[in-house]
Amino acid sequence: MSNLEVKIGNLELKNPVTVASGTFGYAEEFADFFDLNLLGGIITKTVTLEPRHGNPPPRIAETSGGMLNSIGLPNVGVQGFITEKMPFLRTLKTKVIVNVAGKVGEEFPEIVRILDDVDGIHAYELNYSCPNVKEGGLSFSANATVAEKLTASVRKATTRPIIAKLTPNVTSISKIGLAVENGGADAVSAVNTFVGMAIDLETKKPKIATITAGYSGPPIKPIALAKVFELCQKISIPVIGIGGIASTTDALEFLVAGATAIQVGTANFYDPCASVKIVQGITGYCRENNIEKISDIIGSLNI
Amino acid sequence: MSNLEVKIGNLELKNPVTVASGTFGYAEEFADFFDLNLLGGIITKTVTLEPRHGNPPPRIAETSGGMLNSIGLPNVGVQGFITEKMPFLRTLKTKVIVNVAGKVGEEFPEIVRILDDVDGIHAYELNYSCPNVKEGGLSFSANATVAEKLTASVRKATTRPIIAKLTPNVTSISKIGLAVENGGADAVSAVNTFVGMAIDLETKKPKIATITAGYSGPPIKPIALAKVFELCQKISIPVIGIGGIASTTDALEFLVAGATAIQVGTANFYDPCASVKIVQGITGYCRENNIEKISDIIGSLNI
Amino acid sequence: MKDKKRAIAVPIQSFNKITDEIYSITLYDQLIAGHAHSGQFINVLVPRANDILWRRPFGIHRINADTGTFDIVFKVVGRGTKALTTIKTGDKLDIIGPLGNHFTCPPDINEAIMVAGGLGIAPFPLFIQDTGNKNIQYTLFYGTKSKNQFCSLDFFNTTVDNRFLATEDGSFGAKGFITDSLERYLKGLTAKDGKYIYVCGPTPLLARVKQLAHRFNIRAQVSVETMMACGFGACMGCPVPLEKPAKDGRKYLLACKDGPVFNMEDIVFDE
Amino acid sequence: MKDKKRAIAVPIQSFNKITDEIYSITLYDQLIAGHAHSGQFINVLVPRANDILWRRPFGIHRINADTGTFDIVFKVVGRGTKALTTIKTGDKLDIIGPLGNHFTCPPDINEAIMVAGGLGIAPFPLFIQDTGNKNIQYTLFYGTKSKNQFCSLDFFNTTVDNRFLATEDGSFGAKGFITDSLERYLKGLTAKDGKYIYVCGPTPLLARVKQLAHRFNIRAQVSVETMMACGFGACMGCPVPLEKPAKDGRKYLLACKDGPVFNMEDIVFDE
Ligand SMILES: Cc1cc2nc3c(=O)[nH]c(=O)nc-3n(C[C@H](O)[C@H](O)[C@H](O)COP(=O)(O)OP(=O)(O)OC[C@H]3O[C@@H](n4cnc5c(N)ncnc54)[C@H](O)[C@@H]3O)c2cc1C
Ligand SMILES: Cc1cc2nc3c(=O)[nH]c(=O)nc-3n(C[C@H](O)[C@H](O)[C@H](O)COP(=O)(O)OP(=O)(O)OC[C@H]3O[C@@H](n4cnc5c(N)ncnc54)[C@H](O)[C@@H]3O)c2cc1C
Ligand SMILES: Cc1cc2nc3c(=O)[nH]c(=O)nc-3n(C[C@H](O)[C@H](O)[C@H](O)COP(=O)(O)O)c2cc1C
Ligand SMILES: Cc1cc2nc3c(=O)[nH]c(=O)nc-3n(C[C@H](O)[C@H](O)[C@H](O)COP(=O)(O)O)c2cc1C
Ligand code: FES
Ligand code: FES
Repeated sequence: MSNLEVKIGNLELKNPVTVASGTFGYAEEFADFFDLNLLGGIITKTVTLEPRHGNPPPRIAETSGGMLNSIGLPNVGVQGFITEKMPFLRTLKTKVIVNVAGKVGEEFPEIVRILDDVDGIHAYELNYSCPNVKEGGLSFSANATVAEKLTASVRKATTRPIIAKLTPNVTSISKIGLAVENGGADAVSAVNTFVGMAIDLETKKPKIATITAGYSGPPIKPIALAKVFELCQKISIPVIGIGGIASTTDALEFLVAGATAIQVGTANFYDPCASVKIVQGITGYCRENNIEKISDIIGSLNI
Repeated sequence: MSNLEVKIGNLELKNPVTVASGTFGYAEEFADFFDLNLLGGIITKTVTLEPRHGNPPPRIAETSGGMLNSIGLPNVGVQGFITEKMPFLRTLKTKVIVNVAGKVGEEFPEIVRILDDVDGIHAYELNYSCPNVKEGGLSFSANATVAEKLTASVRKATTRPIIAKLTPNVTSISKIGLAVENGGADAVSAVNTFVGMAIDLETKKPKIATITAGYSGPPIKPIALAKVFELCQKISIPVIGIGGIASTTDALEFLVAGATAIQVGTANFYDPCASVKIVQGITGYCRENNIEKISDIIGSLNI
Repeated sequence: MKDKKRAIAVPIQSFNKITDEIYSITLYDQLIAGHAHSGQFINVLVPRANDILWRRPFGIHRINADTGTFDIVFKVVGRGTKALTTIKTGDKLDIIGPLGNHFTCPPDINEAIMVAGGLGIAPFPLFIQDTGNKNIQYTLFYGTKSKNQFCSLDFFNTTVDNRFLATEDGSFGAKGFITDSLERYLKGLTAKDGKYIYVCGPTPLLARVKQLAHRFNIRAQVSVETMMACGFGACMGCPVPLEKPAKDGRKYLLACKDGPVFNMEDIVFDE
Repeated sequence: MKDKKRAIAVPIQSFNKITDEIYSITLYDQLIAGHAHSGQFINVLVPRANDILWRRPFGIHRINADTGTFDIVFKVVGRGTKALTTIKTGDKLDIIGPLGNHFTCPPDINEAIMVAGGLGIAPFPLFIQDTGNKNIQYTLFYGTKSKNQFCSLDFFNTTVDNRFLATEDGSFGAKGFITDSLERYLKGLTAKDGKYIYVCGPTPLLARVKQLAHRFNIRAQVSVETMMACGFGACMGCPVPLEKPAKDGRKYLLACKDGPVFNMEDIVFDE
């Protein structure tokens, strides 16, 4: 058996396959489908300080091969999360990464401080980049100074690893990556969704209530891969690749480009076993190609 | 018959359907397939001051529903263009828009000055945004100040309409749009290709020789539409919509979002008649919906 | 029933065009055939043509516990349902299910007034199968656009007590909306105790039935349709707005998880 | 021949699996059947499954001028060719063609040495049909991975004078690369005047044949394969690097427009 372990800062994952925030609920939604402990890690739906209802419908639309969403981060709030969601998450034998977002910058360290007293959480992913909330959202990771300060403030709030999740909707993602690295992030994850839009010709209305929305799925893969590659070339902390990953080949492409781990997102919706199939696929690939350890693949791009 | 005429500055197009630079050659390549005069306008492959060979192979790769290209602007140079390509273009009874690019900023007005003496050219599209050339390329439209100055310099070189073609690979496309508006552009066209990448797992090599490349086709449509919508909301000059347009519905979505005209790109490759089918489709749509003039559709988004 | 969720490839026992643009599929799955209830649905991975991303949800139409099979019926409305017509008997279909909650009968019910618009007919045969052992009078209101859009009429011939059919173009049954027939019927009702409306169909029909149920003060359950990216509570893409916040404070419930069946009075139709 | 380009839906006269993963399609099109030459190709819009964007190019294999039909042969190698196996006799296939240039015979030719690797066999039946009226001796070198990968052997049985077959696994013909057989043959040749090599196949084979042609000083024409987004000169995505700049200064020619047939000595293989 090849060694599939990877390290994100001092967070050890048994394999590089994790699942993207907002596409895997709080893991319990997938527990019936497969043994969750086979995954490298689980990233929760975004948790905010106060409970949120989310956006009005329609929240989702299917496009050619991909989808738009503007869910608006509905969640039970950090206290509800601790009492309602953590008990199940704590039973898992895989790494639990809690994705958090603040309406304003100060809420990020505040939520992290509250969660820091809770057992069974292995790291935080900071959602700097949701395009679907009026407050803050995108702006946290579209500006390097803001992103750096925010990261530094969270860094002070916890010793657990922090992963800054970056938006792709910027001129230079590596500038933001460098900023959060300077701010003390242990890793970055990239990318969140792209700002996209679709129109229903019959009604002349946008297909999503908030007009623009987040675009995800296989169609974003080539752009996401280029962003991840750019980050891997320019920053020193690990990069977790996200964006349209639906197959073992997709996942391996991100690893070859330099990503230390990956997240499966939209694919979970139509194939709830997509993530575990990729774990199996990577295992098989390593066996067939006599790859002793997955780190031999990471960044092995032949250029 | 509905009136399909649209105006781009003082350039009148008989209908809003044109074809995107680099996807339609110099029109002659498509002359056998249909009557080119049915189109609203034709935009040529980019012309540069000196002839260019273009990039080494592989230059193209197919992705899930889309494609990557790094052609590298091969062309015969502006003098070659005038002698070899213009004679045919001049025979057309549709608007001929010549797409130009400079290696350095000063070349833009220089090429335009040379072309300004040539008959049969109705407007210029300034390719500020090719991601596939080492020199300049992207940088011309990733920075508002540069884009404004460049546009102003071309403005001084010609009285013909100038259309600035913008890259989508920026944090705020409308900032660049405003800049070129201030610089004197008559219109903007958006978007050029997205920076993307694909890897051949067997060889671990990038599928395109230049590593990253330009991503186009149906998968980019939702992002392109959001960018075009953003531009239409923020700038006063007309916007020509580009990105993944392959059907009448696609084209109408861009018009509803506020685009004054559209360009059909990648779709020309697999369906050389895609553009003329869209002209027919829009004609039919207007007839069936009793739309007297196409301007009633433009910007009719119901929000 | 709290089902364990499963993604499973089930054999296609038969696949038939039953009427204009409407098809039925018989699938072999003992669990669903043995346990599913009316209103529950399956989420189908359609053949990966036409750049389709999501599964497509279809209600469980009818079950045959003896053969371990169940039926779905669907209408071709877009690229997913079009792709679904390329399946073949003998192939397997990748489904997730049974999903969602189901219609329920209160103990005091004496008449079930079923209202179906178009493919909204889907849950009602199973509804009758589910509840047929009770002493209930079944009244069916079933409207479609045109004559050749009805399905499972045979089934209802032998199982319902009263049947009202309507077509928008008047080619069969009453001409007009089925809710007009319903309104006349409700007007004529003398006693309302024990009457219960069950409805499934396009949103305008649901909104109209909601008004009628309110006006005539008859309780109603509704099976709603929304876009669904997952069907099992993971994407939160299928919110159904509530008239007033739920006990836990929620302004929206999820169609796939908390529904698709809701008490009519609880939810808002956006029309 | 300078053809007018056309995108046209042509009837599928027959569609057959001819051997392991290899299929042939007979298409009805009088223009191509009447005028096409060996090396020319058609660009096929495959059924729009599996998120395919581009057409797929296939060489014209054989024509039947009497029936107005022509054949292509293809091997399933990826998603496009896989989707192509779902076509049915009687359907129409949307093609662009004939495209590209073709093999040519110099007046002094007395022996055509055809070298094919795998599906590189595609142009050679038509090559013989094209040139059969001349006084040429035909020698065929044809290699594949394995026994069940040959096609059109019947045709060659009656049309070529000399035939050398090889398989990489040795299951049929000589074991090894067909270029080894070619090398032995070229070594044995006494006179080289009037001999001409025509080659089509995977790039490593082409590169090897280029070396041999050079070493034995025999002229060669090659039909190349590149990725093609359009097939008719619009995308500039199919450059073929030249050994030295063309007369007009170009460093690259286009496979679809200037090719797919080139003089072997003019072009560079990147291996
Ligand atoms: C719980 C549930 C049960 C259903 N049961 C049945 C059934 O038994 N029989 C049946 O024929 N249909 C049923 N539907 C509707 C069916 O899912 C849609 O008709 C189908 O998904 C359309 O797919 P498409 O790709 O052909 O359409 P698309 O091309 O995706 O869209 C065509 C039209 O259908 C609408 N649509 C697409 N997806 C959905 C969806 N998930 N829900 C509602 N509308 C949608 C779109 O808004 C659009 O107007 C059900 C829907 C739900 C949510
Ligand atoms: C002028 C020309 C004539 C051809 N004639 C024939 C023929 O007669 N019979 C036949 O079986 N094949 C022929 N080919 C090759 C054929 O076009 C490819 O096998 C086919 O396009 C692969 O499509 P796919 O979607 O199945 O493969 P993909 O899934 O797209 O790719 C699978 C593999 O095929 C390679 N490939 C894909 N497209 C091409 C292409 N356009 N050219 C070369 N390699 C490609 C890819 O690099 C990859 O390794 C020809 C190619 C050209 C350029
Ligand atoms: C329906 C949906 C909900 C999402 N919710 C969140 C979220 O709550 N927090 C977050 O950080 N990202 C969220 N995302 C973004 C994903 O985590 C991921 O970054 C993005 O979808 C790109 O990956 P993919 O193409 O594999 O889906 C959401 C995405 C989707 C499609
Ligand atoms: C093969 C190819 C070549 C292109 N060449 C040029 C070019 O020379 N100049 C230019 O301004 N844009 C060029 N483009 C960009 C297109 O004009 C267009 O902006 C882009 O492809 C997005 O539209 P689409 O999705 O409809 O193709 C090229 C695109 C492709 C696919
Ligand atoms: S469809 Fe995904 S949560 Fe309901
Ligand atoms: S394939 Fe497009 S130019 Fe050759």
